[in-house]
Amino acid sequence: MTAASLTAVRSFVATPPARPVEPIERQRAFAFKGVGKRFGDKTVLDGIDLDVPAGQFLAVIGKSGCGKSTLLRLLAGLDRPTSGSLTYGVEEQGHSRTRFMFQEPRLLPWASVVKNVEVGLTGIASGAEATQRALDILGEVGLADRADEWPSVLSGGQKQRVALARALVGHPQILALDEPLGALDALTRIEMQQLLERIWITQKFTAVLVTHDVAEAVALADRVVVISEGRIALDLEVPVERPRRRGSVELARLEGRILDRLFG
Amino acid sequence: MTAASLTAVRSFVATPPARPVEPIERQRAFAFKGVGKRFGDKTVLDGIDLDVPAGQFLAVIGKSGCGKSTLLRLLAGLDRPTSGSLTYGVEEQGHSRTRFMFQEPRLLPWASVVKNVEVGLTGIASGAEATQRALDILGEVGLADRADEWPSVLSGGQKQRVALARALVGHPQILALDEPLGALDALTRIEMQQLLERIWITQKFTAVLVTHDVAEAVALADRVVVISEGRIALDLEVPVERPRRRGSVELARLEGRILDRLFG
Amino acid sequence: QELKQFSIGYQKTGLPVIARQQQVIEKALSDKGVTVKWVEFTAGPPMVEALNVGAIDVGWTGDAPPIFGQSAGANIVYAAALPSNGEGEAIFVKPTSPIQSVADLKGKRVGVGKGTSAHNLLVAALEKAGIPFDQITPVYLSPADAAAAFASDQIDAWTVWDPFFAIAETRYQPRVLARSSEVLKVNTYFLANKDFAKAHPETVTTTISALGEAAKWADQNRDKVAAALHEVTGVPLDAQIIAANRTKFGIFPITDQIIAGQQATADRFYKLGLIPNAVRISDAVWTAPGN
Amino acid sequence: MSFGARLRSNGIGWLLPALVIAGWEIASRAGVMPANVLPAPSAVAEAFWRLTLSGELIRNIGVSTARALAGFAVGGSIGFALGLANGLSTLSRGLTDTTLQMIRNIPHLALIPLVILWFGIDEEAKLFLVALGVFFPIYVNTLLGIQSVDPQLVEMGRVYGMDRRALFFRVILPGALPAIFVGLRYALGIMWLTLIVAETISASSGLGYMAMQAREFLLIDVVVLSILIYALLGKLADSLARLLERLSLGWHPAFQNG
Amino acid sequence: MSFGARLRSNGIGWLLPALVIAGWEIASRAGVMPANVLPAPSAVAEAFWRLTLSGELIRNIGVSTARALAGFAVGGSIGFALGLANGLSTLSRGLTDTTLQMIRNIPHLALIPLVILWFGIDEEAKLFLVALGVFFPIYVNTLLGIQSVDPQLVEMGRVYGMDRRALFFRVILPGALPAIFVGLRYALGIMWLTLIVAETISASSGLGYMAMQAREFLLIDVVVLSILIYALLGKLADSLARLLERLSLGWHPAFQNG
Ligand SMILES: Nc1ncnc2c1ncn2[C@@H]1O[C@H](COP(=O)(O)OP(=O)(O)OP(=O)(O)O)[C@@H](O)[C@H]1O
Ligand SMILES: Nc1ncnc2c1ncn2[C@@H]1O[C@H](COP(=O)(O)OP(=O)(O)OP(=O)(O)O)[C@@H](O)[C@H]1O
Ligand SMILES: [Mg+2]
Ligand SMILES: [Mg+2]
Repeated sequence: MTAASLTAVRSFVATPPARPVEPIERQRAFAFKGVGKRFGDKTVLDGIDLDVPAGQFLAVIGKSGCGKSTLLRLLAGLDRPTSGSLTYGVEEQGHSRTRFMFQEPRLLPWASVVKNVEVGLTGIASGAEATQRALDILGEVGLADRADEWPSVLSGGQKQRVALARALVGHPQILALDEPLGALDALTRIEMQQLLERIWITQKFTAVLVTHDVAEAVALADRVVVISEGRIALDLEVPVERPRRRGSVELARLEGRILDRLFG
Repeated sequence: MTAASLTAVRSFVATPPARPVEPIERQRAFAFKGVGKRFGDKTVLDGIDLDVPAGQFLAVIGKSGCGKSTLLRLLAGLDRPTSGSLTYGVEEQGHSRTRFMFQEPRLLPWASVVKNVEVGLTGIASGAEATQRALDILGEVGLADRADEWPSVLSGGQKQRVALARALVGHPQILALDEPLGALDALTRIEMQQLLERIWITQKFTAVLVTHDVAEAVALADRVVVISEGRIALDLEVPVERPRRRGSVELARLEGRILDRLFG
Repeated sequence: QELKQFSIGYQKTGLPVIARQQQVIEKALSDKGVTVKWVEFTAGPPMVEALNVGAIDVGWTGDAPPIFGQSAGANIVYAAALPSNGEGEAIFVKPTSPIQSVADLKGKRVGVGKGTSAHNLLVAALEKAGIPFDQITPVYLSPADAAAAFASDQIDAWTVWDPFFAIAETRYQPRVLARSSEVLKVNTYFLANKDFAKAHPETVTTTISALGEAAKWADQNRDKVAAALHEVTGVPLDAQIIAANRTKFGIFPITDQIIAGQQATADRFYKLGLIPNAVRISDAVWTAPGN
Repeated sequence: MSFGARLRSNGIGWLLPALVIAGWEIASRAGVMPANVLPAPSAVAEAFWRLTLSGELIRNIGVSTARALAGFAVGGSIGFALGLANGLSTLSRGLTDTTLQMIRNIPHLALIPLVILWFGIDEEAKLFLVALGVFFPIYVNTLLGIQSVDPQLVEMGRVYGMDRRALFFRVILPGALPAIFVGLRYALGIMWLTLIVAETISASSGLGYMAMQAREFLLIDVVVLSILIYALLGKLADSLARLLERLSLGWHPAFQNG
Repeated sequence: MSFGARLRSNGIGWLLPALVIAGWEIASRAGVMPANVLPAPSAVAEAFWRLTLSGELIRNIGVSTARALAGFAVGGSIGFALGLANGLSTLSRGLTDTTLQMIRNIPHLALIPLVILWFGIDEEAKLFLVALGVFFPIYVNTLLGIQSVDPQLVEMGRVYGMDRRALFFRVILPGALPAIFVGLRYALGIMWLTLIVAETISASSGLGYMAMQAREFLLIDVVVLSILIYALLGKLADSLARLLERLSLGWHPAFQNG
């Protein structure tokens, strides 16, 4: 079965199906080679090596201020590394389809909620089709009834969900998410995790998720990277089949290993 | 032993000591009576009754957009209820010592990090003493070396910690915290929880903590309130002695009850 | 080159206003397909400024403005002379003022337009009364500013021409200290841009003869003159009646005697340091070709 | 705010002007304030009526408004275009901004003698002065507005693949709009100010001419009337700009809840 | 930006003015541009030298600057005080803002005839005109600045028990400062503009008088010189304001990284 036909099949499956975890021969999405980043004389990242195959779901974990957001900004081309180099996979030359969900919502204050989501469809769809797709995904993040309001009247978590909807509505090749679910309660959080996983499985993009929730990382990612003191302190595959069961012994064991590394 | 001498003793204890959980006869900190709040024709809160004794640690939980921030704003007098009434304990007449940590950091962009923390000492200390106390608490949130920078160069979690330091540095009578640890990684989060608990035990203020982390709520609070559809859906004492052990069966059982209620 | 539009500068009084109302110049030039544009000025100096750059082709001012202009090297020529302002220009004070004569002006503030014919009147009147010019305080004001300053007693005396003098007369019944006719033997002048006069001499002569016709009509129809002036300028009728009744109408070629008079004025200005360099009037006199 | 309260709070604002006008009229009638220093309000009203009946007022207002709008259209559109160009292109800014900032420091009314030399004394001169006066507030504020658009939002737009056009219309222009409106309102003020001075250069119609003539003839009631008319026209232009502002900045917190 | 690149990018900005001046001089020498339309740059430089040697230029600049500063001090401080009062107190705003907004729409140069009636033709009149011209930009922008301070921060300050004084100095004033600086820079422009017109009312010294006199004697080189001096003084005032701005707005993203 080719990757393409797999996608076609998957998109007709309602619940997330199993996905092979063996590293099949895949194209590279992007690679960091000895990447360092300094602000003034403060070294934030220092020799990061990271090779990510296309379609992988990578989670990045680290303590507050360790440089996670900086790493994503480098990946999205929003900042230049002070040393080292970044390379992208063939399709990703201009990395035009890298979508970035920032740590802050960054909603356009002068556009209604649905128009803000339509921003995610720039160059993909427009007019009535864009509106329809934006409304659909707003329904999925539970905000269908707020479509026509200004962002300023939304609660913190609602704003974050609008930003998530905007990131997911397009068909990105690489999707970078900077703590996308930080402001959400447990239930909404799990719903959003499921939404994210479902869309990732359907669209097969490369996902890079920064999170501070280790359970979330092991539940969603194929691979977890821990950053500490500017370097990659741990690079761990998560060889657990999907759909994964939250609280399973396997996941708990991995979570433990990561927590040990983080706190040790 | 009077409450005052108890405090005096406590402040010399390095680790959080045990605290009696029996409801001793205490003064009221504040009470909501049938409080409702509407925005336009959208009812957010609808008949909230809540009587909180002085010195209690109350946690408020609820789904995104359920009205948690709105509740805190009413408590701090930043909004007026559309129906019902609020009363405060005697000391709290002008509720001058209500401190509020907002869901956004709300740091003054034109003041350095340490000056921002000193804002929390307004009317309490000034000059060199204020600076010293601000530097001390900055050390406790792990940002002593960033004291002289502008807030704009901090990471998301660092900003949140500065806001936390500002809220904790004074001696509030009521401290309202709106998702104070939402942007923090697990380790920093636990450190901050311990800091918060330690200061609460030393200073004996009334704490109202909005959080979306149920484990955090049962680990820290004397009492957990769940808001759902504008009403209090669950009002639960947490009769567990301090210091509490994370992951204990008792706490896990309470967490389960709350999650049931939230997701049920 | 072909002349399309002919621009004439005028002030709110005198012969050109009548000519405009009678349309004599338009009629005289109509067979050449030239249109006439009338441009209003409040005083002579800005008109000389406009003449210099060719913004207007011809214009009518008092005696002083062309002297200032010539001293500055302005590109203007004297094309014809008109009678002086005579009765219609004076130094005057409010009736309540303690100032009784020109001699009393010593040490006082006198409002006057710099480089205007009234400026010349003030200089000459003081000279006649034996008071050096530097013993008064001249306050150089445009007619509009001077009117306000006179009304609020910011200046002790005002020197100005018609219709502003006539308006002040109707409003304040002022005490007149000196009139041009008593002090000076001067003219007013019809000026032209030098290049224009060289390129279109026939237009200048046609205009002068048309003005001559208008002058004849005006002299015989004084009753209608005031109404005409009022209609064109918007100046209150009672003031224009006063002004019209004391205006001498006429236009004539520049004679050596006129040149000598004007030269005397120029020399006086130079002596007083009002102009930076001496000028020779005869250098700037235009003579119609064939004369 | 209840309707009553709003009425009261507006009422208090009109209290002072009403008192001033009443006091003024009384002082004039009692002879405390001589008519040649400040005519009574009723005298000004009379002058208004007189000039309206004769049609003079309407004609002069028409002429001045036409001049103002023509100058505004020219200067405003050039200023807007250059502001956009220099806000969006570093090359264009590098080439022209230094020059423009140098010219900006020349008070445009100081140019009157040169303007007469270059443009003569006709409509062009007035148009040029108004256009020049209007140009800079529009240019500076358009540039400032574009430069102060939240860079986080621009970054977002780029990451979401907006092309230059989309970025401009969906992020930059809406973000710059508040500043552009500030510039617009300043420009409208400068427009009338310039016209007053420009219409004293040998005009034979227009409000400035009417005011100048009234000054010369000591018709203080007409002088005061023309000042009031200027104020009224200024107010009208400003209100129009505010209306536009309110319509296009509905999302802005400052324009919510009335 | 490297030093070289900065030099180059600044260099490009000076290219256009340099070309214009060179072209102007050549055109003048070649006689294409007659001296009575626009004198050559060298002629202007000569006039500068002549007037500097005679001391006339320095004296006139001194007089004008003194006038400008006096008017600015009076109008600016009243505008600032009223802007603060009306930004902070609803009562004060209710009482005076409507009146001030009405007066704001009167172009202050239209008041010249009345100003002469009230203040005469001496220094007071010029001072009043400059003060009035300066008043409104400062007032409007101070008010605007205070009203546009992030309400979230003000709320924070209140909750943290700041009294009015502390709230003002630590939250409101720093937040309003960028707008106040915009007002300051506008006011400086208006200051020179007003002075030019005001100094034509019967002055006997000052730059405006010098320009007026040169105009009467058709000394176009001096006219151009006085325009350039005005531009220079305007530039100087503007640069001072910018320096102050840079010093006090160090935290602002627009003023970081030069
Ligand atoms: N000013 C306002 N105007 C209109 N609606 C508002 C306003 N403020 C809040 N709301 C609405 O009230 C509801 C409750 O908001 P609130 O901020 O209290 O939620 P919350 O419980 O804090 O949510 P979160 O966990 O996402 O921060 C939301 O639906 C929000 O959109
Ligand atoms: N523009 C900047 N100038 C100076 N220092 C910066 C700048 N941007 C980020 N930093 C610093 O770099 C470090 C890493 O920041 P970054 O935002 O990547 O952290 P993070 O891992 O995302 O943290 P968090 O989880 O708190 O968001 C922080 O110490 C931050 O203060
Ligand atoms: Mg971050
Ligand atoms: Mg909230």
